[in-house]
Amino acid sequence: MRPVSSALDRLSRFGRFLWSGWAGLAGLALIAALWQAGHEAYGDFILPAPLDTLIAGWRLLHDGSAVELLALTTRRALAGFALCAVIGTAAGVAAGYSPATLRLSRPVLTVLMGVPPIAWIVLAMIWFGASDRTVAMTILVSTTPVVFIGAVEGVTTRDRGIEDMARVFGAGPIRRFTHVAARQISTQLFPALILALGSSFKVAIMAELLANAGGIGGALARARAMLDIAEAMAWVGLAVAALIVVEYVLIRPLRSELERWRDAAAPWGVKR
Amino acid sequence: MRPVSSALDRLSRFGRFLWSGWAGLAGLALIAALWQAGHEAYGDFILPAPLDTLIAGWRLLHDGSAVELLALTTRRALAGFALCAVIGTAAGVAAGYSPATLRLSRPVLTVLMGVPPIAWIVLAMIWFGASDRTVAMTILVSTTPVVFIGAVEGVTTRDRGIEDMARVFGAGPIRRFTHVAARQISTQLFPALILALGSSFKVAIMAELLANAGGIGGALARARAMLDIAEAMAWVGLAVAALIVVEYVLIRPLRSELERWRDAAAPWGVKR
Amino acid sequence: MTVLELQRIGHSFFGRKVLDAISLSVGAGEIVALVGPSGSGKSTIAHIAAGVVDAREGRVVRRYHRHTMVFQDPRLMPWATARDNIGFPLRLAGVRRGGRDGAIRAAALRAGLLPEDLDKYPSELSGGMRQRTAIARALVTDPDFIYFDEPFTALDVALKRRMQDLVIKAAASAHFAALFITHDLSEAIRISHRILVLDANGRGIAGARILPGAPGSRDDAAVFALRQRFLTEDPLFARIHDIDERLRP
Amino acid sequence: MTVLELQRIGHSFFGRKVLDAISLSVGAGEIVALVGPSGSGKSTIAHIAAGVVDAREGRVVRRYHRHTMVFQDPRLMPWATARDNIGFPLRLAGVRRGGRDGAIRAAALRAGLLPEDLDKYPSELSGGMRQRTAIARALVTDPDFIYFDEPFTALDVALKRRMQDLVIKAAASAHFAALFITHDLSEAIRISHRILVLDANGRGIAGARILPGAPGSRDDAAVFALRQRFLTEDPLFARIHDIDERLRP
Amino acid sequence: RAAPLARMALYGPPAAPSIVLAHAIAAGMLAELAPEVTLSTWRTPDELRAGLTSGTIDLSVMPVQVAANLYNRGMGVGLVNSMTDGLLHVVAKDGSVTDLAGLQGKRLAVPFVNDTPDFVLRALLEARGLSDAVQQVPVGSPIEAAQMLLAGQIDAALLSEPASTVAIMRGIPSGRHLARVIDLQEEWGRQTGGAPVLPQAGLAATQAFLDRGRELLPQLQEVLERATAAVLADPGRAASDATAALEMPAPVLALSIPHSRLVARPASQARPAIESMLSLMAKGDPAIIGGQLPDDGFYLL
Ligand SMILES: Nc1ncnc2c1ncn2[C@@H]1O[C@H](COP(=O)(O)OP(=O)(O)OP(=O)(O)O)[C@@H](O)[C@H]1O
Ligand SMILES: Nc1ncnc2c1ncn2[C@@H]1O[C@H](COP(=O)(O)OP(=O)(O)OP(=O)(O)O)[C@@H](O)[C@H]1O
Ligand SMILES: [Mg+2]
Ligand SMILES: [Mg+2]
Repeated sequence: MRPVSSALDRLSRFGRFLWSGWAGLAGLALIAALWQAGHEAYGDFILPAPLDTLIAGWRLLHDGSAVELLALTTRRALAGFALCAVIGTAAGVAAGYSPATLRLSRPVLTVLMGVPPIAWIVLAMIWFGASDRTVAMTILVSTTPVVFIGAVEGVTTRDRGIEDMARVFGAGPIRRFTHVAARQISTQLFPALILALGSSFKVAIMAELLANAGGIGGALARARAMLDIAEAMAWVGLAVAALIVVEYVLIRPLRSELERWRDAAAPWGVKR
Repeated sequence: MRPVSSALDRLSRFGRFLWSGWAGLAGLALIAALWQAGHEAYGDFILPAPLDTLIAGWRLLHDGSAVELLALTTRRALAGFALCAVIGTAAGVAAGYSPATLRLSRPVLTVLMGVPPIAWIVLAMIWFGASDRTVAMTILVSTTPVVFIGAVEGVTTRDRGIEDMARVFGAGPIRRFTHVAARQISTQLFPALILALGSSFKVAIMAELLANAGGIGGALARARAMLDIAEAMAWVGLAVAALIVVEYVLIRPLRSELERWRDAAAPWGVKR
Repeated sequence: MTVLELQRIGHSFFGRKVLDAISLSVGAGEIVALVGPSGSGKSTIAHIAAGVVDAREGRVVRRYHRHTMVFQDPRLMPWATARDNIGFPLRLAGVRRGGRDGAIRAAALRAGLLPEDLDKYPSELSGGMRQRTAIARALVTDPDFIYFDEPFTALDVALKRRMQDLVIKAAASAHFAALFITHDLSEAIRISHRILVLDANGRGIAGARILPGAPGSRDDAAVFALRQRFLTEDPLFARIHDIDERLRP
Repeated sequence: MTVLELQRIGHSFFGRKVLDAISLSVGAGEIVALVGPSGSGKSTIAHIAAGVVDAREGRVVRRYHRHTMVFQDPRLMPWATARDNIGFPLRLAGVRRGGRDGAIRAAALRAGLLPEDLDKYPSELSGGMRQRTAIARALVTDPDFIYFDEPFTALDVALKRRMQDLVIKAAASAHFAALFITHDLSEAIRISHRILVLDANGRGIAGARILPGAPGSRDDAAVFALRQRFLTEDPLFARIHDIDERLRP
Repeated sequence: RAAPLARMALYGPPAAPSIVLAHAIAAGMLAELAPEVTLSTWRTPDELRAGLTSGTIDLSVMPVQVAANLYNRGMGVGLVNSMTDGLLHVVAKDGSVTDLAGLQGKRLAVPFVNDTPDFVLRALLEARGLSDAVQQVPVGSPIEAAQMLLAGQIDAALLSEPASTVAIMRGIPSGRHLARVIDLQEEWGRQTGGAPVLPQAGLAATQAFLDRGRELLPQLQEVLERATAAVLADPGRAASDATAALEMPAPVLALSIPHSRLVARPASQARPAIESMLSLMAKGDPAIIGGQLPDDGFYLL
């Protein structure tokens, strides 16, 4: 009986997921409508029609290298994201547990947050040339603060009572962390990761553009230089589509699995 | 007796604040050391010595317009930040309370997060020219997602039990929000606001640079055109200094006031 | 005159029925004790009556002026000191900061909280002190109806007796009426006018017993005797008393 | 043989002394009840003995193998179902998922939780069900020492009696020893070998009373009689009984 | 003849002067200097900076002002030649404007802040007393200027090749007939009473190259002169040689070549024109060229 009910539960959550996808489409339609309005006000050269952009995107996908470029940029964005997720989480958790580290790292954080990327990108280009690693480092520098702060908040606002319980039941510091704290931290960490993922794509494109490192950023720069705004928009659109795919395949399901209990706590009918 | 003890308490928190400032200086010293190492490896042209930068900054502050430019950029960053704080919080809270809104706004959010600013900046320039408002809009677009997500998480992860309590004691929806929920939301909102503030400065500079709108971004562009890297760094440094001042004057004290109770919950000796 | 009336209340969580056809009423100045097995739906009844949860069936009629509640868990605001937690209803009622202090002190004292504990945050309070804070919060606005959901479980013998006396006295002078949920039969017998027994599955009120004499008039021995009689002889209480019958469905 | 020994324990929070010179010991298979006014430091003693809090003075000697605890608040993990909460100690002990189920069911049944409640999250449980989950969690690994911090406050008469019997029986067969904190004198009398009374300000153990006969051998009337005698005649219990003496410092 | 080098890394922005390099490579003209010659484009000054520091650049086409600044900062960069006499035009709707005076009351988009075009335009407008009459709209980049021009948001834009070619090309299908209405070089010549020469960009050699192959410079210059002539003679062919390296379609490049005033004038020969341009720029703030006019050492040939 239990596996059945759990399968049913999962099914219903999948249904809700689809439904939320549907609502998401409505949101996209809203964006498209605004876009169309903008297009009609300013014309092709400022904001090409959504449909033209779609067609341009379709064409790009069909004649050749778009898929490769998309894969390249996605890989770079994901590599940078993975790096920043790992480093940001590790550093944030460390800082959360050790106030001294936190105090020491705060100005570093402020510098990372407040210094515009053009101040770093030269360094990255010297170290790594126009390569994947330049993009990864740029992503690292600009998105780590988000993850770091998420992890720090997760650690500092966790419920210590439950950890004390775990200690009484024989959990050492490591298992207290893995079995109890990690779960609580994830609540604050996931929104930060979603943000970081979104920024990763954006920053990857910007870094490719600034460092002349190919990928979608390069293609975007080329399209812009040719004043082919529809194509430029199409590239941006493709990148956003890749982001949405990654987000909904990678992060959301994991998160909704982890946050299942919140559904139970929500009053009747306010499921999401 | 109570005012005395509360004054003492505040004094001790101020002392800790100073102490954390001290640790912050240590963090800055760490950055300076790394910087110096980078300088020694790559020379003036890529990374001028921290001291040279400091001197350049000092010079800028003393002969004339730096203070004005700094004020201009700070004003713009703060205006953009205020906008994004207000709009992000309002939208996030609304979306947190209404799942339908949340579902509808998620793709909008993804688009805001994933689309690089070069795709917007023309629009901003058409609408507002190279003015404060272009900068503000760029900030709004790039930092609202942070605040929005913070507010949504604050609303959805709040403890409903306390709100039910407030309802029993006669609080309507508005006072339930202002007296109970707002306080809980602020826990998640503040880290987001701190992030948004940091990004606001960064984005303000980038927007000034891209849209050619004067301020520190303009000065930075000029220094870069002249290949005066020390001066460029000095401008960045001044902006970061302004950010630190704003953060520690505006947001941190407010937050530490709101989060006072956490000190009490922390086990002995782990005050921060 | 009845000040609270529940009419055929039914409720379900996620489609699982937990309450069905619950009807009860509380008169002015009356203390009604509600007992029943754990998980039978007592708290849900209180929440419905107090308007925290909207019942899916039936009607709630409230004829009192202002109610408060002592929840089963203290539900204190972790970010506020005991003082501010107790003062919360006053703040909601629009009393200025300066004007609250006297009422807070008085309520705290009635609930057995020392002034020195008022500046502590909930995480610094012991379990009983948290409960006392919640009790003080329910008393501070002088309500005319109080929902008590197992309010004195964490209190020591003396405090519990003191709080019971407070409830008895206030009800006697018609300060307030109360719906009093408890597992402690002796407590129910000591303070209430009437005991309602909830069906083990929330399917209606299984029965009621009106207690002889006024609350407070029964001494410890009488309470104990009555309790023993209820538990051993009265069929109404058999279901509460006999666990194994419940565990075998 | 003593399995737990506290030697001149002292503790303070933020410089405020709450415990001083606490010495006590628990023998194998012995149930020691610890009573004392609310806020006197009982929970703190249990936390120190169980290693949650490090005492600032004194020494704790533990000679048992494995302890568990029923905390004053349930301390369930909100993200885990009742089943997973109960199974948590097994998970810590490295028992595989499949192997846990039998033990979880057994412990839940002993604590009076129905199998259908095992898939609920804590927020879906009633107060008493949460407490039962916490009890089941403390029982699931068959520990040889259990700290009970007012464990049965939210249970109904039948469940409380059942749980008390469980403790009595387990201690009688030397399954475990226990430090049992309670405000319910009758409960203390019913299940323990020895009652320790904590000083109202945590300044040492005010005194101890060894109870006649084995736990479980005393029937309700005897328990009631003893309770009345303690409260009215024994000077040791006067401080617990007499609230007004405490409120006037 | 000096000994050839093993490798030579050429860099340039995606503009007409780089086409000459691309054509020289494609035609094998540089094989006698080094068997392996590569051409890469840079789009931002940061790339140039990074390349100079990491030593990957041997020779690069760059703005003369940047080269002078680098030289004055002791970066060891010297100028081989000037490769264009100017690429600047004001682009507007065909027939709407004919000369600077015609810009009165119009909205003119000016990208390249703190760059040669900005200074030249400002000087020209000032000389005619038009500074206040023309509404200058600062924009971030030529792309945005072209976008706004095509969208009708502004009346005219100061553009350089190949952006002006692209803008004009793009305008045709949508019925906007744009044209290069003002040739800034001509205006400049009229203003200074000299030739219409604005030596905006030239080939600069880095210290890394000079250390190894300074003797090759005359040979290189000779090759570039030949290549320039070949490019001007057959823009189509040169464009198709450059299309890969510059990542721009050949037709655009081919159309852009005739308007780019390509030359290969040895640095010292171009010195007067260069100095008059640099002194104009330095008038506001000498730091833009690194403090002063570069001395003899800057002019390598
Ligand atoms: N984390 C803490 N920080 C500061 N003070 C604390 C903390 N925990 C407990 N105290 C104080 O220590 C004293 C003893 O608390 P404790 O919880 O041990 O009491 P208790 O005997 O268990 O009371 P109760 O019967 O009400 O549960 C109280 O005065 C309380 O205010
Ligand atoms: N938020 C909720 N979601 C789902 N089920 C709930 C929720 N709250 C209560 N229940 C279920 O409703 C039933 C009654 O719960 P309730 O809290 O009213 O019991 P109770 O009589 O107060 O028990 P106790 O004496 O243990 O406090 C229980 O079976 C419980 O599992
Ligand atoms: Mg209940
Ligand atoms: Mg306690």
